[in-house]
Amino acid sequence: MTTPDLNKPSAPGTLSHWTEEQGKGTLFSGINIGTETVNLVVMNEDDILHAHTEVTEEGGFIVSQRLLEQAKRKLMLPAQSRMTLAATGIGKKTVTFAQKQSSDMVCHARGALWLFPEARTVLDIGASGNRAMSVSKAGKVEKFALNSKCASGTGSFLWGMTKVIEASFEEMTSLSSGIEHGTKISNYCAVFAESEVISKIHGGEPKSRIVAGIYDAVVDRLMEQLNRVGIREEVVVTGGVARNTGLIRALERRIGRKVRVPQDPQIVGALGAALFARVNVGQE
Amino acid sequence: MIVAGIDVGSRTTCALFLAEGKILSYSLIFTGADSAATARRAMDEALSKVDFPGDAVERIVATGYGRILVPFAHKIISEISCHAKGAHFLFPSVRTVLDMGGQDCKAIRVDPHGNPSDFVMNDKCAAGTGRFLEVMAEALRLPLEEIGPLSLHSDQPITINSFCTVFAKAEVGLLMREGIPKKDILAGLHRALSVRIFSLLKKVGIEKDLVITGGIAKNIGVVKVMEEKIGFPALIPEESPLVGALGAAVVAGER
Amino acid sequence: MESFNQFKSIVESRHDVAVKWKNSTGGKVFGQFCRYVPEELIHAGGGLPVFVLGQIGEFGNVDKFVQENTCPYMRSCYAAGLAGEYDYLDGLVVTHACDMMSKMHDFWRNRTKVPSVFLLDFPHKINESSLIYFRNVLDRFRGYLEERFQAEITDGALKESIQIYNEYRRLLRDLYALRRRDPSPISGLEIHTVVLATLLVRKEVAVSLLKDLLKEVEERRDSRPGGVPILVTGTDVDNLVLYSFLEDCGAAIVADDVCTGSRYFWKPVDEKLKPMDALAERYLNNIPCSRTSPSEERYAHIQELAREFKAKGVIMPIMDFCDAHMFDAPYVLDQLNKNGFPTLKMEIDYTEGGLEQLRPNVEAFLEIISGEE
Amino acid sequence: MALKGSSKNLQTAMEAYKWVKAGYSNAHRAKEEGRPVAWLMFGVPLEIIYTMGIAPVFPENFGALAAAKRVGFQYCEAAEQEGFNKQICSYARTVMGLTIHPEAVEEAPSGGLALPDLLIAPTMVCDLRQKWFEDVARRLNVPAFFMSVPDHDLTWRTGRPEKYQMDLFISETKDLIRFLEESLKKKFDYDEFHQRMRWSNETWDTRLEILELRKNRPAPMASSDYFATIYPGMTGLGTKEALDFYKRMLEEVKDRAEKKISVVPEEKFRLMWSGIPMWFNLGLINYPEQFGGVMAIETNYQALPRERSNDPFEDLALRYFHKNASIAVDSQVDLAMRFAEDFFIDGVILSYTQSCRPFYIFQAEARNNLQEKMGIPCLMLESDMADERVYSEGQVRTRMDAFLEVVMKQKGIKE
Repeated sequence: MTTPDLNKPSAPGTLSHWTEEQGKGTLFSGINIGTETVNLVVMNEDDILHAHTEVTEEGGFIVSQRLLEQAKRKLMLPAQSRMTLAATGIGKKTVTFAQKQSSDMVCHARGALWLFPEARTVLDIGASGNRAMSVSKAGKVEKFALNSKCASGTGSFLWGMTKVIEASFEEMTSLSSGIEHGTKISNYCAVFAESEVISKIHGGEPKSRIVAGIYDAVVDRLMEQLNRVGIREEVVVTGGVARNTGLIRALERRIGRKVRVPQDPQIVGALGAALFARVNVGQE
Repeated sequence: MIVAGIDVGSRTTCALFLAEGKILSYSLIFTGADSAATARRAMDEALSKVDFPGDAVERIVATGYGRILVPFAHKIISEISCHAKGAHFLFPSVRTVLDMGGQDCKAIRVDPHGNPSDFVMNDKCAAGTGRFLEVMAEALRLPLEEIGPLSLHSDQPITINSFCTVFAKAEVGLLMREGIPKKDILAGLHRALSVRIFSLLKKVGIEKDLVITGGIAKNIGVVKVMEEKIGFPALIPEESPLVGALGAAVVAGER
Repeated sequence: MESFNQFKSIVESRHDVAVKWKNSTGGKVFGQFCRYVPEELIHAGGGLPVFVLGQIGEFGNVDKFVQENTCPYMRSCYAAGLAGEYDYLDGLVVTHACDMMSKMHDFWRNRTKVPSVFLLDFPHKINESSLIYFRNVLDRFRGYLEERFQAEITDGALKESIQIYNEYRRLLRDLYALRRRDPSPISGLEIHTVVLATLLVRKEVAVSLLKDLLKEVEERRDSRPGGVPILVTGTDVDNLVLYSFLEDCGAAIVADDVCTGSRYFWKPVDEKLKPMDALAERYLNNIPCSRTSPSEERYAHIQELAREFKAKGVIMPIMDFCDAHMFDAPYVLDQLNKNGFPTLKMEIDYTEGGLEQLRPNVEAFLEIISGEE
Repeated sequence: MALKGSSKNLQTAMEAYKWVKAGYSNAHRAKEEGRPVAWLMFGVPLEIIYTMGIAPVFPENFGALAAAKRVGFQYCEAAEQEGFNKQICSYARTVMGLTIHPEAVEEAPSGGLALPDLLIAPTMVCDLRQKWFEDVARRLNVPAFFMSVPDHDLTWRTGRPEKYQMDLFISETKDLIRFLEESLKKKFDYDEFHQRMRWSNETWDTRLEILELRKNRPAPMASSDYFATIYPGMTGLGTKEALDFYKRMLEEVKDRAEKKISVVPEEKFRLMWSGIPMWFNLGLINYPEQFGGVMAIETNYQALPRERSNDPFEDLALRYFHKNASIAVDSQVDLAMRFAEDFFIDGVILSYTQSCRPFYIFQAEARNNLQEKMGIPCLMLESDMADERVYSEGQVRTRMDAFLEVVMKQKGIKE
């Protein structure tokens, strides 16, 4: 799958080309204030120039200012250069100086569609909520489904498990590969599921089967949302949890088709916000 | 007569020797994958601190979630009976025991002989367990032992109504983004938790004296809120993590 | 907004209002949970029917008496009853509107100081024999009230009460009509404050207050804050927290189909029929709630409302453990979607924290249906 | 105590499963032969159904069956993915899951539910049953008949129901007959109906005799036998076969009572089970036996003494209104206390299903009353009747052990 690699600093060509004409161009930035991580994306009319992810407990106002300064330095911009900003995520309201605000669900759809124009089903696995969306060619969210108020099967469910299993996403993936039938995790409660897994480990259950079981449990919950919007090609999964390839494979097995995952699934929300900033400036 | 109690919990295992109403020695270790081996290890460690051989121990009673897996136990007893017995051994005046463990929370009514006459436990959801606070401490990036004292400095506690641990965590995250002081968030969390625990207590009826055991008993913040709610001071044993094993030993000593 | 504030203060000090009325008139106050109580009978006997309301997030020590896997709204009401907040009631009329509610009969009877509790059965099916049966139930209810009042309830008095109630219903529908205007001179939250207040006072009082309000609203210069027009349908909402939350998220509640909203007053009582027959007919055939069969009329009514009030979407609050509505939800939502109304189901647990958890969902929903893309 | 079936003491209890098999295969055969099949909620007068030659199917029972076969939760999952809330009755979720995925019928226990030509439910017990059949009627496009019946919470206190209450039940029953005659183009045979009423009343009396014998100490049978043998009584009322079954069961129980054949070698204490059992783990009912405890009685599905009438319609009404039909809080608490006394009970397990409310809401008060007024220890056991995903072995075991310790301490039993 080909998506812009956002870890590499954007190609000097693009950048210099842009700085030459900096008088004309306006930059668009989107910031996603999550509960644990903050993501920033800066772009011009047609390129992502800068993307940054940071785990921090800083206040939304301060962190977004700091990250914007940092971005400007990195992009060698004059401090006063114009840059429209849209905020999203649970803490979007704390970014009081943002011109625009947008709900993170819509932002994920927008971002996913920009990365994969063929995307028709977008699945965002958030920290405390999963959302499935079916999007039109025009990028309009037509249908969507959200998880119920129980947090089972959400991002934090899986993060919690990495601690219990004492394995990174990569290790979990390799552990579970080739396992047909995982151990049934019966507890809904994300927290009790952790203790259930602990006691299963104590009971001598092989970690490989447990991990597979955890994936099944998460996929079960994800299917509740996916079925409600109906799965259409192609399927894009966003949110940091999407980096867990093992989970993605398990999902693909269940729905019987391939799914697309961006290089940096965690920044898709911020990307969508940046695009939102662009759209609205365009309208003004 | 020397007797032993062993409490194989989901996280820690404790072995304890008792003779003529005196605790001779005890050990406290993490529960490993093999409960039987862990139990054996705990016994050996406790033995290493005393000068009598293992076969001097006349009766051994096991409790805790791994109790069925202790091969050398003469008898196995549930945690509830053991916590009642243990609390009664330390505080003969006890009538209500509140055990706030990491995975579950029990309220036990105790008769004058230290036998449980009624009990309730929380179900299905981790709200109201020690785990709740552990997760919140993580979210606040504070060591668990600090959150209790810190919360006492709050003069304007935040209301936190999400019971679900995961959502409460999200709520905490947002509050921090909004720059709310951690002490106020913590005070709010402790209130939210004590609401759950209090309704559990009321089911068995709160009778003086109340003994609080388990991990959360160490959290002065929660204890203070609980005492406010029940209207009298609670008794908290130094040996909080030993109470289960102690109770088992007491049972072993009976008859 | 002079008279609006009166409604507001009634809601805020509802217990005092009832007690003051009781002390000044020496009349009797009857509590009820649900709109299936033919209040005209209480009113005709000179009594004050008031809705028993819960308190969001307040459950007192109800857990000892009722398991946690039951309707949080009923549990909260019962908690208030146990705490003695409703000791001023002279009677409580419990309808068999849903399983939980009918069970409240024994609970309140056994553990609260309310001197009498009447269980008013309400048929689950609308047909001829149900009507005959319900007509008999009403006779028993009338008998119960006359015993409590120590006085006969005359048909004359009943006719008058019916007229007052019908006028009240008319006025509320006039008020609702204002929500069709764009911009609307009154917000959804305001409207529901008004409706809730009128559930707590004698209806002649409600009528005069409503008349003033309508005048004032007509003259309003400042148009209420706009928002994404939505219809609310679902479980009983006995408080303003949900409405203020929704409008805070950017919704404009243009209409509703809930028991403490439009369902309560939508249809008038036929003044041409004999009063008791008219009551039986009206209450059985008024907009049903989801536990009643057949349901087709209700489904149609919801879409009618959405169309009539130009809602862009429908939000469905489902109270935890509300069996009938939970089971209804998939079909109702599906039908609405098919007919071009995007929907959002909200699982509400009767706590503010529970609502806050849903804020991202609600905001996303409103953003999407607002078509701001 | 991993999930497992129960061990039974009665021969009839061990044979009872044949009844279940026969019930389902009979419905499937009827479907093939073009005879009418109806889905029924419990409470429909079966004498009428059998008189009309209808093959009955009981979705509620399928919920229990699927759970016992350890597949129920899969159907529940399927229903949840259609948007049905986890809090909804697990019987309903099980059947909706199967209704939504007819292809799953192949692996379904006993071939699943034969598709209905009619749906019939009385508006009693819970609101949900009505919504449930409304939904099935829409999905399968078959007519549903709802019997509008009075709230029996009202009548149990006064004993005999008032005329207007009887009238509603009777007129609705006659409506049902009319509805069946029209949809099946078949006359209702009143002679056969009367015969079936006689059988069902005899069956009722036989079950009463069995209940009486269970007061014996030691207990001649346990709840595991009872739950295994309710099927014929609930689904075969008004058939000769059901009557004969309970006559045989009566003989067996009588014989054991006379010979003092007990469930455990030495009966040390007696327990009462309140609530629908966890069908996926009936073995739990035997758990106390290793300590010398017997689950001696249970409060669900009991047929109790009631007034009779020679007019069959009035008789049906009286059966509907009889005391134990009421699920009012007070009547349920009252029954629990009466049984605890009559059957010499030392402890009560109040097993409640998180996905059901009307049937269980009395249990907290039952617990308060049994403990405070009678000093009988009680255990609230939260799980589910059919959704085994809600069952947590560790939690249940800890509670059971602690509870049994409390009971034995109170009885002064030394092990």
